Amino acid sequence: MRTLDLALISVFAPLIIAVLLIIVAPLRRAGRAAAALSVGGAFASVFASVALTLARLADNRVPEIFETTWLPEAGKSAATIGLQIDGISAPMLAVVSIVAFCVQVFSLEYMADENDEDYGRYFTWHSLFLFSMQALVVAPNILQLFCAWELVGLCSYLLIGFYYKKPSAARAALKAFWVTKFADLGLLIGLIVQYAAVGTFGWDAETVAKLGALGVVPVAVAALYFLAVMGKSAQFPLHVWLPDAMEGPTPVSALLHAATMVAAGVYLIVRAYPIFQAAPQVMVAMSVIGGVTAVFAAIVAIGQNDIKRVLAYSTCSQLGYMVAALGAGSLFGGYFHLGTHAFFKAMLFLSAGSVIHAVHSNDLSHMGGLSKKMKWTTLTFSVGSLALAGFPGLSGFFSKDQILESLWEGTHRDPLFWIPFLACLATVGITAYYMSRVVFLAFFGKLGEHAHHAHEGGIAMRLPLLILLVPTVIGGLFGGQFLGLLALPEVEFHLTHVTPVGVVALVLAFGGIGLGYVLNMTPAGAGLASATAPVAAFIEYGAVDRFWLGAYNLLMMALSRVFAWLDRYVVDGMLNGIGAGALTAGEWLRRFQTGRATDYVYVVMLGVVGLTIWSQFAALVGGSR
Amino acid sequence: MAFPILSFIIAMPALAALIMLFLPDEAKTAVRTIAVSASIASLLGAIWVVREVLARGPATFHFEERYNLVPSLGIQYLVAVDGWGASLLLLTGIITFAGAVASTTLENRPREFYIFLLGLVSGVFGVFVAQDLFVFFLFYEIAVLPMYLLIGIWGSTGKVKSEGPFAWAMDRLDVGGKEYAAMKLTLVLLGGSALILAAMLGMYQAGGHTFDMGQLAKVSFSPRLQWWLFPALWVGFGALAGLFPFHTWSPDGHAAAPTAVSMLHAGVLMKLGAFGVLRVGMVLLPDGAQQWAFAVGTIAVINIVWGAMSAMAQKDLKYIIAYSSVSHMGVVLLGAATLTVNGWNGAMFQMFAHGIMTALFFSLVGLIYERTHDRWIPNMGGFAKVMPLTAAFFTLACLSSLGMPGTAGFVAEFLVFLGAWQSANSWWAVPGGIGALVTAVYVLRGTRDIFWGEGPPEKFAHLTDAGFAERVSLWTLGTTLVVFGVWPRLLLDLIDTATPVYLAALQAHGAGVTP
Amino acid sequence: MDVRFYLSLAAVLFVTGVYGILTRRNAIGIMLSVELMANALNLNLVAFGRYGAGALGQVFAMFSIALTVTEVVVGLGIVVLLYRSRHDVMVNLASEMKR
Amino acid sequence: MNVPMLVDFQPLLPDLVLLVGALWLLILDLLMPHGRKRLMAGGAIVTLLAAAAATWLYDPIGTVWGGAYLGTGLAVFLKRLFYVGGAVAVLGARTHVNEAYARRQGEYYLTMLFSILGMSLLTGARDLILLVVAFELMSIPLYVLTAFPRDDKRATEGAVKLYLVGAASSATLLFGLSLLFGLAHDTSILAIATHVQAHPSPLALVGAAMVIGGLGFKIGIFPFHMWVPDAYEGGHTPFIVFLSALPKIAGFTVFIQLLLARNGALATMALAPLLVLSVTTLIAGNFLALRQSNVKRLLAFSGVSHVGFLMLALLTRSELGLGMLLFYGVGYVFTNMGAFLVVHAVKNGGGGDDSIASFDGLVRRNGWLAAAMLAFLLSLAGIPFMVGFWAKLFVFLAVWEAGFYGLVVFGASISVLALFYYLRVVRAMFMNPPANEAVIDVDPVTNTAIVLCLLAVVGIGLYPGPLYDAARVAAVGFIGN
Repeated sequence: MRTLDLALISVFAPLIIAVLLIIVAPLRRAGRAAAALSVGGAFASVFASVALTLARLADNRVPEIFETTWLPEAGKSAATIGLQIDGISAPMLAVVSIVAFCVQVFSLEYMADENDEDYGRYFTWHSLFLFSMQALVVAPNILQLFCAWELVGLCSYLLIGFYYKKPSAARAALKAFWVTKFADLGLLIGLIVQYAAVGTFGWDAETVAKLGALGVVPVAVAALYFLAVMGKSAQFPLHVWLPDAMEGPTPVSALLHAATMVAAGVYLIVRAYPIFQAAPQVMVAMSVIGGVTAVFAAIVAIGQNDIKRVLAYSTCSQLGYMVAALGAGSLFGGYFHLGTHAFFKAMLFLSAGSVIHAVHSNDLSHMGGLSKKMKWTTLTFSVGSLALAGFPGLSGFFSKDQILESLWEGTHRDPLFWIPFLACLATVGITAYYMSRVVFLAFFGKLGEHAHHAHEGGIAMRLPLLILLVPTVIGGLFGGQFLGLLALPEVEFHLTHVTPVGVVALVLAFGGIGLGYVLNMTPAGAGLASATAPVAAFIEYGAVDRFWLGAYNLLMMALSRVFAWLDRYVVDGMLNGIGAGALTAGEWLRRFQTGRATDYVYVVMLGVVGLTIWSQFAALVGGSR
Repeated sequence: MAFPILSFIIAMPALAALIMLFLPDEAKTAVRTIAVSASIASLLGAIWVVREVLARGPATFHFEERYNLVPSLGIQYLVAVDGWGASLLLLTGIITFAGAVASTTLENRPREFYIFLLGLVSGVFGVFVAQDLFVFFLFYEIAVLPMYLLIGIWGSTGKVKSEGPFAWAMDRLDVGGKEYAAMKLTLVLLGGSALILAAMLGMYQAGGHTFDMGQLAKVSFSPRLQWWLFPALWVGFGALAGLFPFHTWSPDGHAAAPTAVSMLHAGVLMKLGAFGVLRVGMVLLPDGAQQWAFAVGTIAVINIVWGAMSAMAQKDLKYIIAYSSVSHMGVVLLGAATLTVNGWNGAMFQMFAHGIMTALFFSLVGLIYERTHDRWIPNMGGFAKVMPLTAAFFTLACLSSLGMPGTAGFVAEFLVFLGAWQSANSWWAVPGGIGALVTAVYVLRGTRDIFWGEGPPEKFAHLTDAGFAERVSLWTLGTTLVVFGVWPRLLLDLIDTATPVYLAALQAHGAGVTP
Repeated sequence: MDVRFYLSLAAVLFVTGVYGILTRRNAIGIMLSVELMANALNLNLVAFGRYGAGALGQVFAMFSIALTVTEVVVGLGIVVLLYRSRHDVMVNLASEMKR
Repeated sequence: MNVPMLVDFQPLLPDLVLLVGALWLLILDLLMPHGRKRLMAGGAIVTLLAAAAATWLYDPIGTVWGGAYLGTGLAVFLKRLFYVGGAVAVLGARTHVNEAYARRQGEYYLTMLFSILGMSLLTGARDLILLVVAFELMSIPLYVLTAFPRDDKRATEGAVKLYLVGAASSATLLFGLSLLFGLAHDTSILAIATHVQAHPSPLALVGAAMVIGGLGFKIGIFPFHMWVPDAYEGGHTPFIVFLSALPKIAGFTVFIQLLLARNGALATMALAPLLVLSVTTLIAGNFLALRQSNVKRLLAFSGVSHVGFLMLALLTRSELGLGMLLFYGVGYVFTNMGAFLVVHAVKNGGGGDDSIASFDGLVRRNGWLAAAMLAFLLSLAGIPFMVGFWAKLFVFLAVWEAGFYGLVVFGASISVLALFYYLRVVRAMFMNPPANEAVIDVDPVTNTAIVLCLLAVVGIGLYPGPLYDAARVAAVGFIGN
């Protein structure tokens, strides 16, 4: 099959399903049938995108771009839409579709309790999301990427708000939408600035060369783009929406808020990397913000008792890694971590979903000792945690190593890179700690109160976990091939390459795991752990969240009331004043219509006298002229 | 002679109204059938025109019809259509159809309602194809006036608290009542037309005693004259487009108006104003447009932010939508002020997009109001459970409103902001974008408050979802919104045939425009 | 004698007539005042005829007198009606319609 | 000495037809039994139409009486307007007159015919004496007609006010004219204008001021308008149909003759006060109308404001302006007559007291009347496809061309204010619930008159070209002479 056909299938198969389900209401309401269609669409997408990736692996010389005019400008083309298949988009297509497929299959059982209508709706949005994400990945220019970017945001809104009857879910959906929408303004204005400066929305060498020659413009553009990245990829201080987004169904969290959608920000950086490279100042800032996010989110994750929120903060933290790496100039490190993280974090979330499905609670304190009841899940969650912590041999180990290495190299160029470097290094230990905490609290120790009736899910829930387990374990081994796709000749990747930084990280990781055991599985440590909880809680719902809430209340709510009051009582008031004034004047004038004939004659005579006097006066003035 | 398709489109609604004039009051079914048929006929005509204009290619006017009305004054009935006009014909056709269908549920004096409504529609069609300033003005007035009766008779009354420095005036005028709203709307809009008239006469006199817009476009009016005439047209037409600070008729008027009237008024009539600013003001007075561009754009930006912020504080459903119209019409005016191809394309596209979107909004609001007899959002909640289709379309309208890609609203706003940045005053794009953000906040909050949450309150538990006629209307508008958002070239190719021509003329006349 | 003398007299007469209209409440009195005004202008006409305009002034005056008479006749008729409806000829009593 | 032949009177042929017809009717009225007097209306209409026909049969152009009467295109145009308008007024009044004054109805039409004869003579009066005589010939019957309902207190009150103000005003007018005459030593208007132009003097200004004041009464400009609402409210509506329309135009005819002669010499002299008067008239008329609750008073004040527009057209002192004044006059006459006829029909058929409230729910009591009234009100307001729209537009056009840009903006804005009170009536008719559901019947004759007015209003509104051209042609060459 030709590349175009495959790309079309990979992007449009989910769309066709989504449109079908949206328009044909009975089909959607049938529930099971809708789900089957959706999973089928996802599978088609998996098939096509894997085929594309394999084709790329075989031959990665020229990017293939198919595009057509979308917006005309004076007869010419101002913007195109299309498909760009190259070494960057193809593997991402595969990652997205595989994770999405797994999540959808998992959902078949996880969401089975919903009524048919909601079930159908759920899968409709999933199909729409998959399309949007694929369209984002294959975007040949930043405008299409932006469109798809907004669409995935929309799907996120719809899926977080899936339980729309729950006020907290409704609030979370809005918060997620608003925060990301705010950040997206950066992307929107950035791409407008770019277009106004160079006349295209592309990221090709020619465009970047033109842009680079414009002094401060590339810095502005890159900074604006990065603002959007901060929103979408939940970078500090715009991360506030991500933990709340856990109000959505757990598979949604796995797909959107862990593996794919939040990674779109990172993908944007990867995609538009030449533009960022033209703005070195932004790169440094990016790295610093990424590092700060990584360590901040990790610290907050320590104190969480909701298993999903731990994972959410962990996602935040890991995205910080990626951003920090990209800022340090390591395209490979950041992007590679995106891929590995997508698999193991999706697996972690689905495992968590499996646990939640079993114990009907998110709270870690309700769990405990689940390893006795749920062996498969224990395995996948533990392996995922180890991968996250950077256990040697697992996928996370390799990608994280790349990141730390690149940051270390960064410190040689610019001392500012010490901040992300040290932050990320510390995060390795903290990550190992909080993940081991979760594993110990949930799966080991004594049986939790809700855990007695827990049991493993059916095949639909287990199969996706197992599928995802494979890349989690062996994904790192394919770093070389991945590097080949990116066509970065100057970067090297070795499976057995020991560096001082790597050793330090390894020590920290093991230290973290050990600490996790001591603090959570021994009585002595428990007290210490609970002492840190308030600190973490303070940081979580502390200054940052209050800042945004305050901004919302003050800038939006309070100010809007001022505007509305002014509009009603001053702007409109003046109009009313004129109207009522005219009426009053009319009323007042009427008093002179006394109804007495002699008064009328009086006025007539006054008029004549007035006229006479005026005409004499006018003649006088006119005569003297 | 070719078939006078434009006159056909204009005449169909008027003809239907004329027929209804002679029907008895009781013939409700016949009245509805005639009204919907006429709207379909006009819509089909409009679609055919759009197709033909696309096929016949750019630059010139098509389907010209010319008859003398007052030959010695050079007043003639002259209609013709270009890309701009055709796109707005299509808009009017769609909304008229949707409005006529949605109004079939009206039980109170439907015959008179349709007579006024269709009379108004004829006027609107006329404005969009008029190539003679005079005919333009004529149709413009016709389109404005029936609104008074439509709102006054079939409207709904709200209550507004009197306070602030003008409380005395508000008490006096019964602010919030439907008669008040109808009167304010009529007076402000016709007040605007007084200015238009003056400017028109100025052009007539200085332009060699002709009202022919094609002729006037060739005339080089002195910059000083243009400096005077342009603001008259801008404010005059702008009043109808919701130009700040003359926009306050819009929230009250739209809140008071019945469903189909709000649909048509916010959907089409406000575009008449913006179209006037663009087609008459800017195209015929290029110097004036350039001299005043800064003011036009800056006020438009104020419009965007002011409208959005005011909408945010509203608790009355109709007021939210009405203020959002004020905000979105600011986008149109901003696009016009940019004097760039993208800006003008965007302005025209926004007219279409906002027209469809706001018509959808108002049909939904009307649908809700018809069932609840309540517009107060805090009384609502959880409606999605009982009226899922309504909820879905409401969300769709919200998305277009906040500029979600994939809906027509995005394309329009994007082009306008792009044009704004390319214009001499790049900063316009920033408050424009902020307006879009604020829109996202208030529309989605509204959606949540109305549709989300645990089930509807007790008294609204019996609500039913959209009926057949309403569904036809919703699907028509909703589909249009998405189709044109996904593939904007359906319309943009059309608009883009006219824009560069006008803009080139403007720049040829003008002194210093941004390249 | 100068024409200005006649003109001044006419002006005085005219103003007297106006004053009469404004101060009289009785319809007959008002009619008399109107007559005074009419005579003032007739005086004007005749004076102008004498000083320059010739016979034309007299002719004009004749017409004017005739017209005034007709007017007064009609006016008296109206006064009669007023009396019939209100049993009085005080004009300002008839001020039912106003504002 | 030449013996005047009939052919010398050719420009006055229509007037002669009218005079002969009126005299013939006078005799007929004496002979006719009471039971058949309703035929008098037909006779009056035939007379008027015959006179109108005469304007078409012969070209009544030329001078009579040594230049005292000058038949011009303008005169012909106005004559036709007066005759046709008069015929419609007679038609509209017929039923009512037949019912209310069965025995005296002959007098009614006769008086009206003589008043029209006065107007008709005014159209060509170029000599002060003829002007004055014609003016009084028009005015005096109006006093009579106002007081025609003998037993109606309000009508009498209206007549008293009209008469008193009228008598004082005509004395003022004559006084002013006498001064002008004395200055020019000539009764020829042309001579006076020429003289005043050549030798401006304070006395001439006094004379002009008094003339304007005296005539201002007739056309009802501010502040000489105060009798207007009372007379309208008191008088019987079928007569107000006539009074509100034709005499005003006739008053303007005098204005035109006096002020526009010799390129508007007198008007130019007093331009500033006149402009101020027009503007204040527009303001006062509109503002006073805002809060009226009686439709007739409302229409009276609206009429005052329309006079303001006519004044603006006059003050352009251009041929275009004069032509547009004529067009406006035609529109005003038929619109106003139509509106008052509807008011009459509503009161007659539905009881009520002419208040706006008596129009409540008219659309459900008689849809046709409501629709007609809507058309008339919209025409008064100047809304397209009604004659009033073109009238306003053309006047604005002329005013703009004359360079009074600010006045155009002002006039257009104030006409928006006018919409407020017109819409109050519309609101009552269409939005308010009716006081009772009884259908309002209109007799066919009155209905015919309404239809005729409506045809004029809508017909000219749809196709104004011919009337515009006629008005332009009529105005050609007038100003310079």
